[in-house]
Amino acid sequence: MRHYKYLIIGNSAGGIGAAEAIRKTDKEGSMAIISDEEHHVYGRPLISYYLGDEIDYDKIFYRPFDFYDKKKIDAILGKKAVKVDFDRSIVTLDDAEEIEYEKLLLATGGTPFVPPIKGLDKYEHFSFITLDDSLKIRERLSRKKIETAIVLGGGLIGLKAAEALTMRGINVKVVELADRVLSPVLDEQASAIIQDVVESEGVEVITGHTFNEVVGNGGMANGVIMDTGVKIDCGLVIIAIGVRPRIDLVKDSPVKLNRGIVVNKHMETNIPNVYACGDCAEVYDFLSDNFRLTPLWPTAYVGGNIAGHNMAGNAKEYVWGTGMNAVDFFGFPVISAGYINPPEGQEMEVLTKIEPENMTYKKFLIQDNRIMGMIFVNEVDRAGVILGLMRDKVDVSSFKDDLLRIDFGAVHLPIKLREEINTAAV
Amino acid sequence: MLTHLLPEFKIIRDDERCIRCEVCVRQCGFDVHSYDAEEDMLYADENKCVGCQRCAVMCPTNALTIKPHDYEYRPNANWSKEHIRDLNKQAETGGVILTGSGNDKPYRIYWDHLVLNASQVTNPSIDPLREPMELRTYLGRKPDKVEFDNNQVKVDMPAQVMIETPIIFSALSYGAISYQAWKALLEAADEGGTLCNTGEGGWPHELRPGKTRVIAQCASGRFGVDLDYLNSASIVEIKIGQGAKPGIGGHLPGEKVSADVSRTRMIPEGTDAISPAPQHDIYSIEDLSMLIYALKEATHYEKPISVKISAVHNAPAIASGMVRAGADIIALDGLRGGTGAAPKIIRDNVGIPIELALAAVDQRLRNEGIRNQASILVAGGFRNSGDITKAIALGADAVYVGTAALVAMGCTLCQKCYTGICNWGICTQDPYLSKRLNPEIAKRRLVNLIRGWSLEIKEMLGGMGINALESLRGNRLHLRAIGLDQWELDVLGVRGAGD
Amino acid sequence: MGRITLINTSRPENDMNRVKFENGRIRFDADRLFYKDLNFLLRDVLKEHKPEIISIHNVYGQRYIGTNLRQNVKIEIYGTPGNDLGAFMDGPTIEVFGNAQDGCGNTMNSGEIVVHGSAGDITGFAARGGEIFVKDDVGYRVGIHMKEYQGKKPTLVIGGTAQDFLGEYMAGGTLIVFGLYMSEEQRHRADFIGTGMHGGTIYIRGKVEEHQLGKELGKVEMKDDDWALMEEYAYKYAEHFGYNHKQILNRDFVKLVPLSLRPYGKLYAY
Amino acid sequence: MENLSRKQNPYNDGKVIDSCGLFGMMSLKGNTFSGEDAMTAIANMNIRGNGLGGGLAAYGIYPDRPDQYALHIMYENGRGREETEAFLKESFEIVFNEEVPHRDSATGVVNPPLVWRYFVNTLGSIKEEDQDDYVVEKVMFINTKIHDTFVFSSGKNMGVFKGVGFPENIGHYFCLEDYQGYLWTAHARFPTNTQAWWGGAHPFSILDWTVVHNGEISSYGTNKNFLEMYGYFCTMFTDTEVMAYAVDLLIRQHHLPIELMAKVLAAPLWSEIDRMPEDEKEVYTALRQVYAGLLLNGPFTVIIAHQGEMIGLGDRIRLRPLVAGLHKDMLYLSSEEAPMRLVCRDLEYSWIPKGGEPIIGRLETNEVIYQDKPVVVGMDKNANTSSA
Amino acid sequence: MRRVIAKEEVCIGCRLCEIWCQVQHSDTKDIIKAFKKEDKQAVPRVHVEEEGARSFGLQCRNCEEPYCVYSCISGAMYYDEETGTVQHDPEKCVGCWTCIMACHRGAILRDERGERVAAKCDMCTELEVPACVAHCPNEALILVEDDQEEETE
Repeated sequence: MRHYKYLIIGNSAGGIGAAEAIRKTDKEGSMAIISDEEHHVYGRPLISYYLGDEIDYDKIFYRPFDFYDKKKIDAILGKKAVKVDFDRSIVTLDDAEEIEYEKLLLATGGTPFVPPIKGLDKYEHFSFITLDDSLKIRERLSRKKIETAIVLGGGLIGLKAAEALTMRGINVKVVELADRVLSPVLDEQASAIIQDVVESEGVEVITGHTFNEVVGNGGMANGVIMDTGVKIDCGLVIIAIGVRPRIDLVKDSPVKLNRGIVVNKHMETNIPNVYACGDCAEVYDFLSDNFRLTPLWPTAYVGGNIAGHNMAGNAKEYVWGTGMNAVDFFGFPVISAGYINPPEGQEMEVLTKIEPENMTYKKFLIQDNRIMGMIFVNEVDRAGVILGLMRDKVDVSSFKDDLLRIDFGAVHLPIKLREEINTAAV
Repeated sequence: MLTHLLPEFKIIRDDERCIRCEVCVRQCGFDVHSYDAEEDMLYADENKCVGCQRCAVMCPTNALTIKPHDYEYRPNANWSKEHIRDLNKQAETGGVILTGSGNDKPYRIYWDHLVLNASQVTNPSIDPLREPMELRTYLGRKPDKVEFDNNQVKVDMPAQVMIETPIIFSALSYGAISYQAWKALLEAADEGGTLCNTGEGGWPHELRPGKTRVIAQCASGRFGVDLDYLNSASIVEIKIGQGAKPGIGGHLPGEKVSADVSRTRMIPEGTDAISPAPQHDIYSIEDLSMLIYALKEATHYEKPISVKISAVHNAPAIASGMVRAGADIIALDGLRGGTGAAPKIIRDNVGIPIELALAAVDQRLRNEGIRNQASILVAGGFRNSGDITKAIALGADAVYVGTAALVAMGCTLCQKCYTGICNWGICTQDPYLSKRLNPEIAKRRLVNLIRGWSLEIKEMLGGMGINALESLRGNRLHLRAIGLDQWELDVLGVRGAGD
Repeated sequence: MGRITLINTSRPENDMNRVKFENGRIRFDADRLFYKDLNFLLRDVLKEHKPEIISIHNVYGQRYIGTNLRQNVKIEIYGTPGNDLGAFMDGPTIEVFGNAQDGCGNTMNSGEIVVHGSAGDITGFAARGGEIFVKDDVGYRVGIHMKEYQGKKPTLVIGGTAQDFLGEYMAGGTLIVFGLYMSEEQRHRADFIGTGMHGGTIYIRGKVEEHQLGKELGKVEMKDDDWALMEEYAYKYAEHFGYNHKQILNRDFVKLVPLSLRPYGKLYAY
Repeated sequence: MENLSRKQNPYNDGKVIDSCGLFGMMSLKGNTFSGEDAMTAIANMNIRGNGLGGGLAAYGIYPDRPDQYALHIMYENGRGREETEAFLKESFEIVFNEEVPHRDSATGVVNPPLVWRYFVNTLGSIKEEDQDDYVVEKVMFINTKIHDTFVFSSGKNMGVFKGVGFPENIGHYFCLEDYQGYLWTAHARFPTNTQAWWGGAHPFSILDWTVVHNGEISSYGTNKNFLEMYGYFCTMFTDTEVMAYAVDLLIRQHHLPIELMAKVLAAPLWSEIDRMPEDEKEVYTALRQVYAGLLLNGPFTVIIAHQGEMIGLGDRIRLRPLVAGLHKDMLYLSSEEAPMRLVCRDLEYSWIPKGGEPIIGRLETNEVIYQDKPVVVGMDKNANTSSA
Repeated sequence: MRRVIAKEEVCIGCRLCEIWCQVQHSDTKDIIKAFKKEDKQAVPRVHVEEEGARSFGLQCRNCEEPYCVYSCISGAMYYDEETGTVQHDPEKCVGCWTCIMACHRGAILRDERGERVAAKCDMCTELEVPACVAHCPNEALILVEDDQEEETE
């Protein structure tokens, strides 16, 4: 039986983050990464760039091909972990191999949510989560010229998919049940700007609606029936409503679950030596000071990193994460983090500045002199400074008036913070 | 109103080399350079140029040459360009013409007419690289004798301050010069084993801990003068006059009285800091004595009290009186002494050269048998270690250097100190400009200056076969003069070369 | 030759016979004592005994009393202290039962000087803090170059009148002249009041002609807070000298303030 | 003294700079008293001097010989005395002469010369109104021509006693406690440069005029030139000398009243004159125009005395101190207040005179003339009687 | 670990660091050619942040916890173990700006002149002293080399 000091299930941001952290301290301890995907580790958000032909296939890979060797990691790829025996510290793979571990990291990620829509069982449709999804769509596009595609979901994944398909000359219609795109990550104003941007690039956005049925011919979809009853013709259907934690592996185990795997700030589950991170876990959110799902690449990596440090014996806490998104549509950048609108029942000061002619928009939510949320549209330089202020819970009262400046940056911070920025290693 | 003033400097920009980086634009505090984005050209307003050379030094491609403008009026031996310029300026403003830095007029520089001796055959020169060479000097009043009685040495030794080299930084006040420049002087004095002088600008509190190598000035404005200040210093100096502007007070304009300057001088922010011409508690020699002893009382008789005067006609008599009034140190500041701001007419026309004043004062004090009762510091345009060595031979205990220190820090003697704008960050309180002077770098340059000059002084001493500075002090036999008239030789107490 | 020892002869010898302890106070006889010896002895006594009050008697012209005594002590002086009384002083309270000479409160930093009589020229010169009360007249150039900084703000109260150059170059603080011994028609003596003044306030009770004022200052109306301030100092004055303070407020005051923080801004050709 | 210039001014400075403490006291009723109080008072200010010069002048001290000129002469050697006495015999009728009594035991005096006094009458051929000029001329002769001899006092019924040392040492040396005078002035000198000599001390005198002076006049060169135009020879290179001659010119020769003389030396400012009534304006304008060269510019305080009068005067912007005090018939003038109080513990008034305003004590009228009435100092019992 | 730190109290806002950075990253490495001859001008990776009299050159400070590396979705931002520096591979960058969001110093800016990639200081690892440090006229940029972060234990 193979035995690893460190066993990581999941070969994406969280898993790699952990592996790299472990290797900072423990250069030799045996380590393996298990993934049911066969691919060398790749940048999951890059699948849209690949789909859109914006990057070559080899650029999608997140680390050099000698990564596992150099880090002395056994990559057990294309095999799925199907069972964990926490008493014996053994993971069983889908080929029945049992692998013993000393420390286990569950970085199983998310799984796409596909709603029960009529016809989906009969006609071809795609999710947009994995490299395989991207490869399949590319393969589909290469086989037959498609003029119109329908993307269900006006969130980040849906719009990135729509962008990619548009880049390939396809007419894309995005169907979003909410009354605006990107509603979880942007406010009304920012949503409207982004909707303008994607529409001006040729994407048709249909908000406030969904479709009830996929129709097709011989397994191939050729249209959808909208909730209005109208049929829209299309050659491709992509379902991109969202992801849910992929926790089937531990569903009936002693691992404590909520919506995702429950962890503490050290990324430990309730089982000793078992850690979890990334989309499958409910991780700490410094802003709300509680644990919740933040299915994002940076938080997954950093969470994994913290898990890795703890697994290697360095007690570290994960306090960096909150909801945060940096994304670019057709060369139009947007960054947001934290609250986008004051949550129900909470008083927050809202600072906004909009310049319609430049399509720039800035917004800050402030509570008790602390920034609780930000949105940067089009002008995103130095947005990280704000995230840093949010994370460090900095009292911004002394420079609040400067926040909305287009060039707001480190130079506007109080001296102590500037000194940290200019000289500290952290 | 049309100004009749023509530009003083010409700006030549080599367009082949200009990369439009705009460093010149950003570095000129006088707003001479500007960039025209439409034309992608750099332009210069020569009327504003003061010739400080900052842009030329900073230009990364050496594309700039700044030189005196070559406009000419009809040649006239009486009415020079400068006279015409000054006349126009006054016709246009009705004001007193100000200037900065020391006298730039061609009064005779006696240092350049004095030569030093060297040992040959009859006595050996000394190799300062190998052999001990002492520059240590004690400043302060010396008792007339050491009494020895019954195995007890009785001595009423007044306060003494030791310096490792006879080069002291002149009074340059924080306020006139930037905080950075002052800090550099303070730290360089500390590191160089010498002293710096506060001028009348006070001594920032945060720069006091651990530092004592300071001459704290008590001048007519009494800025920043309190018991802490006086007792933190090594020497307290009463400033009566300054070589660049004998008999004249000073105004630090309100706009230079920043929050920090105000804290240090302990005066309200933004108001003029006026230093009256006289100290209003000193109208007479016995009043000077009163202030000297007030300061001695305030410092428990633990600090030598220096009195600084401009070198003027009666300097010997005045100096004698000062010693009798209780001054432990006589500081003389000559005709070529520097300043941040002085009426040009005063700077260029009042006072006497330091060489003559020094020789006369030293001689007078000796004649009266009181030379030992006070140390003599001299100031006023000392340019190199040769000047200093000659001053020691003429009778000085140590030398104040001001302008030389400023130049070491970057000053190019553009003489615009009084404007509050200094592109080198020295003579300004504008934070955008003052931070151009990195105190660390400036300190290093100053320490290098002291070191270099001290080494040279040792070389010269060695050549004369002297290994302790005190053996040169007042030793005019080691000086000879070239090209001077008899009256000058008489005043200097020096023989002509070959004589 | 045996071991050589060094003896420093500069320190005056203490004559403790001059110091007497009476009812918890210290009584100090300064008769014909040289000022240096007086001040050394005074410092020693204060350092050792830390009295709240010390009275010095037979003072005739000894200078610098109170200079460099940095503690809260009240010094009562009987006689005529010499010049520079309380020069550079930082802390003590001095009460003079007699007149003070020139330079009283010179460059004073904090503390209080109360003179039951007159004071000479340059009283309060360059003072930065503290309070000086003079019952009667003062000499020339009084309160010149007083300044203020943050919490430090000197106040000089003169019961009688002052002579020329009152408040010259004044850069801060408050100068009050009550003119108590003058009739309503009599004008104050001082000419060139506030020449070069660029900070602080001068209050003068009684008549001052326009030509007596320097060019750099102007009269402004007395406001309520000015009157409140006058009342405060009239009260303190009365406390010190046994005067009816309401009597002081029965006549008009002239309030003088600088016209500019930069009196000589236009003097130069830039 | 043939070598007076060199003696007085060994370094050949443009002038000799010194500064000082002053004291003067006078009984307006002519009551006489010893020099003790004046010595005590000036000694109290000896930090204003530096021990390189001190002296006193006393009036009314020779009541037995009131009509003879009393010449006090110092000899630095016997040759001077021989020459001088020969000259005196030619020029005067010497009524009496003696060495000025002194204490050899006195401390604090440096190299005392031989000091002799002669009570003389002018020769009968000299008209009464010319006698003063005659005496001046002879004194000048001795002081400039005869070796190592210096006449430092030449008035009637008065005398100057001075030398190198603190004034109380000098007074003690000359036994001044044994003299009775009604007017005493005293001086503690602070020369800035001279290798002190006895003749350089104050008071400076000519005839019965004496001057003690404090301060340095910046207008010295102008004043000297002006006086030389009127035939005075400034051999001492001191401000004091200039002052004495100026007083002599204005009062003895031009007959100005003392009050106006004061307005020449310490002239009112033009701005003050501009505010005067027309006739006064004309007077003061004329004084300034004619005697521009006698404006004493710069810091000074003087106490000028002559028989029956003591005058205190400071410069017009009062750059040097002077306080005045009154007690019964006594007028005090002093650089500082304390000495007055030291010798008169129950002084009634003291005040700070206005710059340029003379304080004149006058024997014949028993009055003190001064413009600013003094404030009752420190003891104003009536101040709070009328209450609101 | 090689880091460049900034001392704002002596930064004079001359922007020579930007200029020399650009030269260093130009093809010819000759200042005049870099600015006047090269068609595609290099982008300075240091930026002077300026507000009134306050300024400092801001470039990557090589954080101990490089969140830009952690956040990078493409692997373009990476920690180079050989030099101990955070490096950026523009070839791999897709211009998602996550690094900008992650950098709390605001040291990464968009390279708006060239491709849509982040402009990031490379510490001039091939030079003994980075160009910006070497040419800073006032020692406002300082090179710090400390070993505490060395990979070896």
